[in-house]
Amino acid sequence: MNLRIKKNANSIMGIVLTAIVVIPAIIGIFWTPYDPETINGSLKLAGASWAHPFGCDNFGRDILSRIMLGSSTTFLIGMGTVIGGAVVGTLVGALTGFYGGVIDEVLMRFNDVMLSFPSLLLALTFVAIFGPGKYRVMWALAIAFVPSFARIIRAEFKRVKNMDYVKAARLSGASDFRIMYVHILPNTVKVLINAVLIGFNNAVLAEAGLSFLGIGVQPPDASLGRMLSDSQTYLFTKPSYAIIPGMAIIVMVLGVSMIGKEVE
Amino acid sequence: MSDVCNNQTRILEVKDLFVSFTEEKSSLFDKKKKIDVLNGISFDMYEGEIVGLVGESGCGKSTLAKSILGLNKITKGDIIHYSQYPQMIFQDPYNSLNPSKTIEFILEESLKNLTKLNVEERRQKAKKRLEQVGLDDHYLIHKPGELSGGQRQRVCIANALMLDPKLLIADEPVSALDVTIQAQIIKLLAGLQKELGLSILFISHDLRVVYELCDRVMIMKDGKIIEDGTVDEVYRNPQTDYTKQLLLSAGIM
Amino acid sequence: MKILKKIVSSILVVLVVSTLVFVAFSVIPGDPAVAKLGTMATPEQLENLRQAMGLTDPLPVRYVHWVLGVLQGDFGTSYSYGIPVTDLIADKLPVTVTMAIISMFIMIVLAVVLAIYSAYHEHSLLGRAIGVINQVIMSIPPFFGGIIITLIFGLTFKLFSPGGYISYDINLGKFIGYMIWPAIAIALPKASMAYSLLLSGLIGEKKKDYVRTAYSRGNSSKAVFYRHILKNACIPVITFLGMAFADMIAGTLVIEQVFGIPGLGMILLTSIQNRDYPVVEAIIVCIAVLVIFSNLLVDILYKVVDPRTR
Amino acid sequence: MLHVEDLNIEFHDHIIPETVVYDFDLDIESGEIVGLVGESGSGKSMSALAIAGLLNRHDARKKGSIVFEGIDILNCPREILRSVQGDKISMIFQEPMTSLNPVKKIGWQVEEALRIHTDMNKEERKQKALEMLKEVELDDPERIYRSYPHQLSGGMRQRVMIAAAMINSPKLLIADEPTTALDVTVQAQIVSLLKRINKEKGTAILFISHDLSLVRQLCKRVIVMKSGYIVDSGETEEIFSNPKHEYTKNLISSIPQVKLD
Repeated sequence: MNLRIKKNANSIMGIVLTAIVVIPAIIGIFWTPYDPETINGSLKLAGASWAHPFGCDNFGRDILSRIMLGSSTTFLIGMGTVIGGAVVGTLVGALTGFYGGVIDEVLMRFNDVMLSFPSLLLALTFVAIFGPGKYRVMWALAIAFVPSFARIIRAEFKRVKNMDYVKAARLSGASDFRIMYVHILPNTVKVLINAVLIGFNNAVLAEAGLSFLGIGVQPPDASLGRMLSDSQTYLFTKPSYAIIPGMAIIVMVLGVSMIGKEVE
Repeated sequence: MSDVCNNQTRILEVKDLFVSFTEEKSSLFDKKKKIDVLNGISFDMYEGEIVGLVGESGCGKSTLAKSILGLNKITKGDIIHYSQYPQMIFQDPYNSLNPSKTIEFILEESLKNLTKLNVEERRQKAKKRLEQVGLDDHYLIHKPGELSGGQRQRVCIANALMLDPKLLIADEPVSALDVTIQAQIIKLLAGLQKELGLSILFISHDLRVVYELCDRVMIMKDGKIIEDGTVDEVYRNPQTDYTKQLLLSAGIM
Repeated sequence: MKILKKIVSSILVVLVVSTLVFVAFSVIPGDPAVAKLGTMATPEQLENLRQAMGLTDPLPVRYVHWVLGVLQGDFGTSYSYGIPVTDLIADKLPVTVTMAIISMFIMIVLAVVLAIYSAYHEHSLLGRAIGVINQVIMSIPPFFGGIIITLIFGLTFKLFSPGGYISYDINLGKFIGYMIWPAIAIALPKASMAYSLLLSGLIGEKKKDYVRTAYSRGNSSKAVFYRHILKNACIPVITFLGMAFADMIAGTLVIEQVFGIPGLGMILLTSIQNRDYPVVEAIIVCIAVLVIFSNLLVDILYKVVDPRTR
Repeated sequence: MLHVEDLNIEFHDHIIPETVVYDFDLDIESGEIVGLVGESGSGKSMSALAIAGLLNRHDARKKGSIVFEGIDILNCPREILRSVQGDKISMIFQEPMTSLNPVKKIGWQVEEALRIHTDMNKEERKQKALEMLKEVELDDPERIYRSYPHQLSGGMRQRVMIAAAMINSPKLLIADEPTTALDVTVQAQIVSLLKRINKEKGTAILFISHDLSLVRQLCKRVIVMKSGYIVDSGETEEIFSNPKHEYTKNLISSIPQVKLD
């Protein structure tokens, strides 16, 4: 009876959770309460206070400011990766799904190989090739994500292509481009949005993983994964140093996946 | 072959048509399997006639329909159209209308692509066609999801008529519908055929419906036409065992 | 017959992967000789080293050498460690595989038990609670899960001592006892995915026509569940198992850092940072083989469970 | 044998409760074939499922009574209901493609009702199943016994469904559009098979269909449903020659007539 209300509650919850991390992240691009780089020996591992609500790290830097900056790096890399991967993947998937043929077959075999590989390892390999750094990680992840987008969109195009309404459109004299763009693409939007949301989450987790390993985002850029790896040494003395960036990742990913469930 | 229509104008000629599909490979090493669907189909259609095409599932009747309209590749043979823009009505009204577009967009699509009519002229024509299939023009703003099966099939018929075709291919247009709706759609098709002088290739598995609507009937089995004649001729005096069996099963003989 | 084909195509895939990896690492900028000797080395020293490392040969020749070597189990010599790559990774591989297998086991047990419970008690409070908790767990990155496990079970409850890794050739029991913790960290998010997949399979199958048929014959709901639904609901999960295993192998590389386990991940990291490509190539090829082998197993399992694919 | 009175079925899974069957009455004597006709959404399948005791969705409310040989199908404990299902009442369905479990062998599925309701041993069950497969005119029962559903055609699967349903010689067979998904020639074969089973075993059949002409071939008595209500019922020929309700008339006139003189 209150199925609809419950469903809405789920998506509102998702939006709220996402906003908790994303809004500070977006603010963090332009402004942070303190300079996230300023080292202050007297505040080393300081506890929470009014001035520093999350305390300070091992160099005495304000954790809140670093979380804001780190979230914004993670968020931007996630967005960049997903946009790059989705645009190229949709293009490849649409063309191969629509036209089929030899190119489709070869590309999809290649795709299968890429996909049978764990995405984190793929990203690691690309980072090994490109080298670390904010933008290189984004590139590496975007390339690593193209195959999964291509596969999803290809399957959708293949499915919709065989619908009778597409045949009817063909009989109405629509060109290939018009069929793809006007008749097929709008009917794949739901799947595409879902793939983008899942892709965003995977990108966030992959970036955090790479930075945690020290081969992702490099200092002076802050990143949630990097903070986690720095915090490990002080796990016993200052567990909140590890928990806060970890929670930021979880809340962001959880929020987006709740929104994604709604789209489904 | 029947010669009842020889004094009329031909609208479609199908000559020795072969179609085979290759099964999609499941792995890189599978050999492509070839499946013959149509094995040498030849027939003519003339202006103003309704031809029934009867056969059981898998006999290739849908493939024949699509091949005639160039919707799949043919292996061998000729298909000659003597009219412009032949159209098709599909079996499942639930997947023959684009769910993300309004009825108006769907109806005007062909006019946008193939004519120079302006916005107002297009809308007028869409309204007129809708009216002809028994729907009033407030349906223009609806999306297919808001319509019933019978209403959708009416929209499909209107859509098929937008370019003023002379030849219509109807692939089991009523088998997904309830009996009473079926009767309405059949009546509608018969009326439109008279009004617009259409030729209709009516594909069906239901010999009774074919009897009611069609002048001529072709019986199809395993990708071949095994019988072709006027409905009365064929029903009264079937030449093949298969046709007899079909008539018996339908409780006609 | 089909299995044989699958094996052949798996071998081809390994070949393609290794070629791509080799070519990629050969064409990227950066000179291993410089990396090894440092920027202070004289041109002659560098030239001699390049010759000694076989870097002056054309790419196809180097590739053929490399493949022939790999086929004999020789991945070349590490630039930075100066010892054969095979020796370097041989005793680390069991660590990775053990961890992945343990976490696979944990994942399957957790997912199956909880999904069956939830499917049975779809509308109960606990069933719903599991659903909510599940969504949260799915969002935990394994390395953070590892940190939390270290904090709670290692530092607070002292169920294990963080960093106290014991190699399998010293004490197998203690080795496995230690490995369970990182395995849990890897298994948790995957288990929650497997759980949702299995649960939606179970709930979806409940509505199928054959279930109605089964009831019409007088089956109890328990019999319908275990004799009819369960096997059908497992089919989509089997595909997931292959992917999950691959991800878990990758997950071990990261989680090693959290638990201080000297495995493949540590070597891979230092090699990436040192541009020690023979080692990176070898590890990637090894993991590719593992992944492809596990996919092959999944395919066989699939054929056993689903007669339609035979 | 079967007495249904005042059956009302409501669903509560939407905000507004939705009634799908109103005041449904039906009597079936043993050995009789009764047709239940209506279009999609008329409530005919819901009524049939209720009679078979298969309407157990927890948001369906049922009122009235369904009494089969003294057993109150609507209100009896589940154990008693189960002892009737597959033994005295059996059911076959519209989609033979999906009504069989795809991962179990045909033999296992045909024998299922024996396993549940009798204490036959493995060998006896197999013999009985093979006998039934032969009975429904399937060639090479041994091979079919070992097959999986996807290896059979639609007509064969429906025969398998009939074999499984008839294995305990039930008193009542409920057939929910059993021929709709099949080709015309196969349809006729299944109808004549049902006729033969009815004659030889004396099994009463409740035949649900949207096809009046098919019902005319098979059933002595027919009930016509529309939007949840029974609008007409009586002897089939009587209904055809003298339909009382407007809807029945409409339905009959919708059947294309073939008049070959």
